[in-house]
Amino acid sequence: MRTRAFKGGVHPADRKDQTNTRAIERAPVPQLVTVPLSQHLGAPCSALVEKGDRVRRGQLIGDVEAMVSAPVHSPVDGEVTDVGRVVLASGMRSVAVTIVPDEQQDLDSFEPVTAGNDSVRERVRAAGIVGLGGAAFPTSVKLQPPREMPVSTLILNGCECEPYLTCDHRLMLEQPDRVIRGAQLIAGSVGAGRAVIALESNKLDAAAALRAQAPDGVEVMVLPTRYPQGAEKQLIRATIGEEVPHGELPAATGALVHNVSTAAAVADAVDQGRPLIERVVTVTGKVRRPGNFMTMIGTPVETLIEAAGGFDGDHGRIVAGGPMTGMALADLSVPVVKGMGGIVVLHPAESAPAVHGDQPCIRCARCSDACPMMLEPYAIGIYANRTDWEGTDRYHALDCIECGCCSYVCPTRRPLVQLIRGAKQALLQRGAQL
Amino acid sequence: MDAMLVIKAVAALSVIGLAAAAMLTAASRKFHVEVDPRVERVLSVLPGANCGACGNPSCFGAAEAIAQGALPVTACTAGGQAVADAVADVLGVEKCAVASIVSLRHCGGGRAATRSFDYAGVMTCAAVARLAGGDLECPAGCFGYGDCARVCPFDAIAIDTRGLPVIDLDRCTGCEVCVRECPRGSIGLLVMAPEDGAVAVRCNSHDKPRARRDYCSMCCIACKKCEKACPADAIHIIDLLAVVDYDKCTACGMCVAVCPQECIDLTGRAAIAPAVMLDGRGPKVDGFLPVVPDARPEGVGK
Amino acid sequence: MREWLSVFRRGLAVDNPLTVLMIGLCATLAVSTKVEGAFFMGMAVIFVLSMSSAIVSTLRSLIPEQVRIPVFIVIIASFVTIVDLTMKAFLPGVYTFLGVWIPLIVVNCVILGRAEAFAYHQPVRLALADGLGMSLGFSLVIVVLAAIRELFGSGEIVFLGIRLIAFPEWYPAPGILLLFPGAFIVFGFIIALAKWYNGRTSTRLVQTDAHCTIEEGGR
Amino acid sequence: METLQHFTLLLVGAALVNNILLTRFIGLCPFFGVSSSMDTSLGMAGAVIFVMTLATTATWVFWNVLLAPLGVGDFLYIPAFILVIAALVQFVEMYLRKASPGLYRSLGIFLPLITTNCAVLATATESVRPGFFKMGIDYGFGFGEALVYTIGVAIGFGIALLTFAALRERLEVAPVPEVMKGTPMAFITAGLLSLGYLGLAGLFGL
Amino acid sequence: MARRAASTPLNMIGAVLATCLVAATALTLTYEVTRERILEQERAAERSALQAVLPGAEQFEAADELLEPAAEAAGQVPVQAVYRGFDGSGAHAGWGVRVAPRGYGGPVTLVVGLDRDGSVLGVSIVTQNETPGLGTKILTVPGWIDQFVGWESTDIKGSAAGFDAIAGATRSSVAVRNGVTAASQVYTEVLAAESGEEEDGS
Amino acid sequence: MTETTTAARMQVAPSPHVVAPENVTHLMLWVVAALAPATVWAVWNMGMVAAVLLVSCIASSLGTEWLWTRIARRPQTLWDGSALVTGLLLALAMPPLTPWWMGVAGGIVAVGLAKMLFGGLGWNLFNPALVARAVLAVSWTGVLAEAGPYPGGWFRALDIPATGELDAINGATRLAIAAADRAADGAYGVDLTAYYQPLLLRNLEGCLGEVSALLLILGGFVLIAKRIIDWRVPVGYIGTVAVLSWAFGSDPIFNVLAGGVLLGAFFMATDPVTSPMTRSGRVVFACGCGVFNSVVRFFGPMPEATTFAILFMNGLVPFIDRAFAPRTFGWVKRRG
Ligand SMILES: Cc1cc2nc3c(=O)[nH]c(=O)nc-3n(C[C@H](O)[C@H](O)[C@H](O)COP(=O)(O)O)c2cc1C
Ligand SMILES: Cc1cc2nc3c(=O)[nH]c(=O)nc-3n(C[C@H](O)[C@H](O)[C@H](O)COP(=O)(O)O)c2cc1C
Ligand SMILES: Cc1cc2nc3c(=O)[nH]c(=O)nc-3n(C[C@H](O)[C@H](O)[C@H](O)COP(=O)(O)O)c2cc1C
Ligand SMILES: Cc1cc2nc3c(=O)[nH]c(=O)nc-3n(C[C@H](O)[C@H](O)[C@H](O)CO)c2cc1C
Ligand code: SF4
Ligand code: SF4
Ligand code: SF4
Ligand code: SF4
Ligand code: FES
Repeated sequence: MRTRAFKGGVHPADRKDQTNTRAIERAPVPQLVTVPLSQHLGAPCSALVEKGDRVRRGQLIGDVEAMVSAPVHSPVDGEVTDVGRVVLASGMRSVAVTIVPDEQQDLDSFEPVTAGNDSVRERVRAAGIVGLGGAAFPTSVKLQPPREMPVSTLILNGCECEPYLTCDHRLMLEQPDRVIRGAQLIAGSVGAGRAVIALESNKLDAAAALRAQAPDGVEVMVLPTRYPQGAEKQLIRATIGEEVPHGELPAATGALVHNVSTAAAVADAVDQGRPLIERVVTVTGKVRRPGNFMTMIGTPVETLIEAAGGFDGDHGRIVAGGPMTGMALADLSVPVVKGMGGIVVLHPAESAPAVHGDQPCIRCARCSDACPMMLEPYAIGIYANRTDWEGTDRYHALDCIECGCCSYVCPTRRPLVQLIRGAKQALLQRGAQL
Repeated sequence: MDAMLVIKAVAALSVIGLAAAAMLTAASRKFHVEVDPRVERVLSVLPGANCGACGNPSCFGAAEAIAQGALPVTACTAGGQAVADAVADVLGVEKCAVASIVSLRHCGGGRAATRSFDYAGVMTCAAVARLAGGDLECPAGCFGYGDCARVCPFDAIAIDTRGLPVIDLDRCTGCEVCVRECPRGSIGLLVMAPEDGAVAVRCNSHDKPRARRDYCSMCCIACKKCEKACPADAIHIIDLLAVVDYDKCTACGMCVAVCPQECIDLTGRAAIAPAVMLDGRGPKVDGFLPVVPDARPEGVGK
Repeated sequence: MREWLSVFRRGLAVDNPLTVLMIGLCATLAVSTKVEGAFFMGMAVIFVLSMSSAIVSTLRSLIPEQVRIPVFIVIIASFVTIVDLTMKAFLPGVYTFLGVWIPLIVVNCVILGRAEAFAYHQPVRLALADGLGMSLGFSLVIVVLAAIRELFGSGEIVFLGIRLIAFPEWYPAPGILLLFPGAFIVFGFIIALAKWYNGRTSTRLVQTDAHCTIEEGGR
Repeated sequence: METLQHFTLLLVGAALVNNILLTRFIGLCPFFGVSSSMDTSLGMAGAVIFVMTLATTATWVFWNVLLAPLGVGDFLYIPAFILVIAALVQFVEMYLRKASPGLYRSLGIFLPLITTNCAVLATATESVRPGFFKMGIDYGFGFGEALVYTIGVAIGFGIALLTFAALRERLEVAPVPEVMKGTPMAFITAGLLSLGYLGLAGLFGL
Repeated sequence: MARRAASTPLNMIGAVLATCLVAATALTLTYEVTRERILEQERAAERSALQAVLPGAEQFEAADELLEPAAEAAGQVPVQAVYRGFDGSGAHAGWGVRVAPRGYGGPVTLVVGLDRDGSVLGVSIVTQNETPGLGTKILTVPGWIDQFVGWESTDIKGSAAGFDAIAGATRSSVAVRNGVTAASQVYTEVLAAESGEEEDGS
Repeated sequence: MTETTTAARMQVAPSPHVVAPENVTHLMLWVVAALAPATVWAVWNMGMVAAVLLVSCIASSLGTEWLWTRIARRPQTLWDGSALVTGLLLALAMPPLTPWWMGVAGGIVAVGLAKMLFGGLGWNLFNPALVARAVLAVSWTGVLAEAGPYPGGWFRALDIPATGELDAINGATRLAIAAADRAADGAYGVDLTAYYQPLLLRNLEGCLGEVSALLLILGGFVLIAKRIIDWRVPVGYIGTVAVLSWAFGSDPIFNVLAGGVLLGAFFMATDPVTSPMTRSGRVVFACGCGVFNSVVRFFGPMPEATTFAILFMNGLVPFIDRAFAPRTFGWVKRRG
């Protein structure tokens, strides 16, 4: 197994003990939910409701015809008070439907979704399921692999390699049946003969829980704890020993990767017709009562922090997602979206130091040693800094998965990921122009 | 003197000389390759900045296209009339006039605009624009991190002490490189007569005037005073924002005088304010613009 | 006269063969350990360049296009040989020092004479101005370089046996300046100086130029 | 074995110990002129190896057939050699341009530069006129030795040019002071590079 | 632009031939004129070097017949010439030996003057290619070269042991020392016998 | 949405939001710490002269860095500690009787010419301390030689040419003596194993940094254990020197212990800025240093070539980086 592991990676302090023993609890119903119409990669939805409309929990409120997209549903019974632009945690501007929830909410019921037919894929699409592992890519698209690349192995990604986050861990531990059911449904849908649930060695209890219920054909694989074990390409390398070729989809190796929470959501969508209106969010760090909260999509981050007891003294950056790849929030009123697995309130001393501008590279090679894509981040950074995009392309900037290992290890704190991201954007734009 | 030695020397040198001459002559006849000499000639009068404004990747590409007639002799935006004339000259065709365009900044906020968060990271406009939509409350304002200044192939832009790019119209050639680079569209490209100058509205926010006022003291408040003052009917409030019609504008400066927000400027050769440049060694300004010099390793993108 | 001067001056600064065109580096770096050697190297180049510019220009209408290169080369190389032999005969000490670098200047003189680019198309007067300007520009830089290297590298400047200037006895002359690395490094700083100087003057030129032409361009 | 050792030492001596660019100050114009990128310097290095070999052959023939027997070499060698080299290079350039445009694009464009380069003239002269340079050994060259020596020099030229180009590519992106950008820094780098070569001086008694 | 001669074959051959004619003639002339002087200069240089190392002598005569045995005697160090020196009265005043030991940057050519008993009268460096500033100190350090004066061929090992090298120019110093030692060697093995003969002969 | 309710603005920065604990200053201070025992031992044994040299080198390195950043109006980089390391290594590479003004000149050359001029920390192409040492060595060979033997030891420490005869020089390092002996009789006249112990523990005949090979090795091990340097470099360098010494018929252990090989291999060839980025590249680099060092030591005019070996290989680093670029994940072929 060891020989298959990916090269590079880092071992940040994982600090998962704050929340990995806290059972999932329900977050309070907020006073206002703001459901963005673009929570996924792909075409944004158009609003199907107007200001003043009444909506029911589970009701479809936004949809679009495009193939790469996912509809959105109302998480509450309530009244639409606005349909307008808001800023999301990612800094993107999106149209959002703002709903004031009714006093009385029946949280156990919802309007089941209606799908065009009974196929798993259609139901998943109708339920608005997107990848809950972070990228928020519409799951239904991934359930339709290109014909020339049949999927032979389904990998369920339970690595949760980011420090602090435990939402997937708790889900696997508390509801292994949902995860396994999802695995079976997805594997059946894409015709994969083998399903592997992969998790890191710091979640042995969850592995045991899964193993206890895993039927034949569903394998539980424990991988070494190393960031970014959960990144798709690295995970495929670690589980089936193959490298996704440059520029190809993972399906080229015969693998399909889904997050465990995604699988659980698929199980609910198929079995109960349940739309994706809630997800588990880990709220942790410098808060008084860290924990995992079943949270309605659209809940303001402030509400969640209050639910976790509020700030515990001074704090540093507040991050949506994990501290390695998540986004620092400028504003706590932004809503929770489908792809947001955690709110991490960092300790002031722990937040990366604020770097203004360029830092020198001392060529220590730590970044290239840590890069799981075997890139040379220092070089990409240097060329990106000069806006020499050809130079960044020579060093394969586009292969970067933005895992953050390079910035993490850099002793001079060069903002490598940001530089590389800029290069990627520029290269993609130029590619689009050509 | 040794006559024999002279003869020997003459003979030796002549043999070598004739051999060399013969070889070269033969070669130049036998291996003659036709290269379009016009391309070379056009290339020799182009500025050689390879700025790409003409839509060609390099001046050489432009020269080829011009020589082949695929592009007009005025194709080099950067070179202006002088180059156009020179190109016409070397090609032996009629000269034609080019319109002179320069770029103009559409934001006057700078330090007067509110920042929404403390930013740390790469000090470029493009980078900050990708993080939470940028550190300005104003959705359209200039960040002031100077991407435009970095890319201008003619070194026409510098960030001044207000944290705003100032465009040196003497140097700007209207190549549009900065316009393409700016993540905000804070710079607009327009046609103007440099001798006369022109007016520029320094606000680009499409928020409601009330919201604008909250985050910027220099914004256009859509009071319509300029519209009323303009004798040439060249400035109008459109979508709650003053917009100049440069075909009509005579650069009389009436609107500049009446604007209560000092949001309109007269620009042009005669009117460039002597701004204090921050090109790496000017005074350090507190607030949001601490590191532009550091963020810009010297000569980046030049 | 103004034209003559402007052609002449070009070689001194904006088109200086050493600091701008970067031609003739070998001899420059090699013989600049001594002002004496540098001086005579400069003289040699001045002689060869001005003589050949003048002659090539005089003969320009007699030389057919296709054989001009061999003809020019012979002319220039002959002058170099003359310098070579003469120096050997009359300045043996200097010759031993300059040694192989005299024959090698033929290469640079061929370029610098720029027989083709300049003398061939110009009247003798201007060709001479160009040749003189270029070679003086060359000599100026090489002598300055040699002065710095000799003075700081050995603590004194000795010219034809006469000690022109000397640092006090305790001055610890860094020998590195007389070696290859010293040559490169000092020359690097000289180029920077020249660049700075040219930059100062020529930016201004560019600016006014642009302004004028746009205005004269008549819109 | 003797000869092998002799030729090896000749090669190493010419290429590294007495590196033409960094320890002898010959051929510096192209060293600074075409070293701004690895790709161009690769082309230049190839062209130099090619031309130097050709030039040595040609001058060797002219010297031994014409100049030396007539006793006019001492004062005619400068015009004779530069003429031969210039004509040769020009000829090869034209030939390549016609016969092999691909090769012309990768090597040919550097050919005119080579004529204007001391290294070729110096090496060709040196190979036929032993003692032209006061180097460590008095090279009394036969044709084979002349060729090996020339190739050694050319290889040394290529090595120095390529390493220098790689250094300059890194230098290019460095935040050096504005006035020092470009050629001034190139010279300083060359100075420090030659500092390392200083350590080779006198190796094997070469 | 001036009118230019057309590129007809005749013109071209004519132009090349004419240039070559003029150039070759001019060069031959220069060569002829300078040759004498160059030879004279070389002779003068050699003479003054010899004179410097053999103060008593006025006339010098190359003893080419001794070159071969001398070279053998000197071992590693090449011997380039051996001279007999005669004083004003034509009497044999001593020997001059030109040797070329290897220094740092190549051979260092020096002339060593020996009296008839083989003790060193003077050493003069003719050509060298040592590193400027370092090796060239053998030329520039005042009085350094004089330490060799008085070395006796009979005790050359002893003298060599007490020799004082210039700091930083050790290899060049040693080269000079080796040259002097070689010259002494030549004296011991070849010239001593010759000196004796001459004495007998005179 | 754009209204900020919190009084203080929040900090927004790109991911990642946590970083590894070690920063540049830590790295540099670790190097200083690893060198500290050897330095203290040197001062203990050599006394005031060594202290004066240390102070002059370090003060002038730091001073040059400070002045440069002030004059060029760059951010102050004095506190990253790299100038301290440079000054310290420069001092350790010089003989103790080096006059103080040479230490000052060395610091200026190292930091001013070799580092700041190239753009400051991280941009220099050649090892600053070694550039300075080489410049001093060729500039003032005479001065260094005349500094004479250290009181109580008979030594001459710089790269003086071995001449074939012992008596030609005023004094010599053991290395020079050994080389001279070999040249003279074709074999060592002395038993080199007898030198092991003094070289390891207390040797006053070399540079400051050569007083105890043992302490240098210990320091090097600390850096390797802390993963501040890559073990491949010292192992490749020292291994090559040992193997080649053996192949050339000499004592490998003596050749490793004597002279600057250890200081160079552990602390100078490992300078991250001037060594290659990839592991395979570093192996090539280290072996190149070793080959150069040994070949020059045995066939060249100087007994000590560490400085020039590393400088020479520094020049090849960008080339090596190009040639040994890693294979990007998912790319089958090396990039062209
Ligand atoms: C433009 C685009 C198209 C994609 N098309 C497919 C697809 O056709 N089939 C599929 O299985 N996955 C597809 N993917 C999904 C990706 O391969 C990947 O699984 C997804 O982006 C999750 O990435 P993550 O590792 O960053 O979370 C696509 C992704 C993108 C960005
Ligand atoms: C650096 C990095 C780390 C990741 N870590 C995880 C992880 O720990 N768990 C996870 O489920 N997905 C992780 N992902 C996302 C996966 O690559 C992949 O997109 C996801 O597992 C696909 O499942 P989904 O489409 O159901 O989200 C990571 C992605 C990146 C780029
Ligand atoms: C010795 C020598 C020096 C040259 N110097 C120059 C020069 O200074 N500038 C230049 O543009 N070309 C120079 N060239 C290149 C030739 O002039 C050019 O390639 C050739 O004349 C082209 O022939 P054409 O007139 O038929 O186009 C030189 C060539 C030689 C042989
Ligand atoms: C392991 C290590 C070794 C170093 N070695 C040197 C050295 O040999 N010489 C030097 O000047 N600086 C050295 N430094 C300091 C620093 O990297 C050096 O000053 C940079 O070259 C300056 O850009 C070293 C630093 C580290 C971390
Ligand atoms: S962010 Fe990109 S470059 Fe950096 S370590 Fe991750 S994959 Fe490599
Ligand atoms: S980790 Fe940082 S300092 Fe080290 S090589 Fe990478 S960018 Fe440079
Ligand atoms: S200011 Fe803008 S339009 Fe004007 S020259 Fe510069 S980049 Fe081009
Ligand atoms: S105009 Fe645009 S590019 Fe220029 S500083 Fe402002 S935001 Fe940046
Ligand atoms: S190559 Fe230009 S002078 Fe030698």
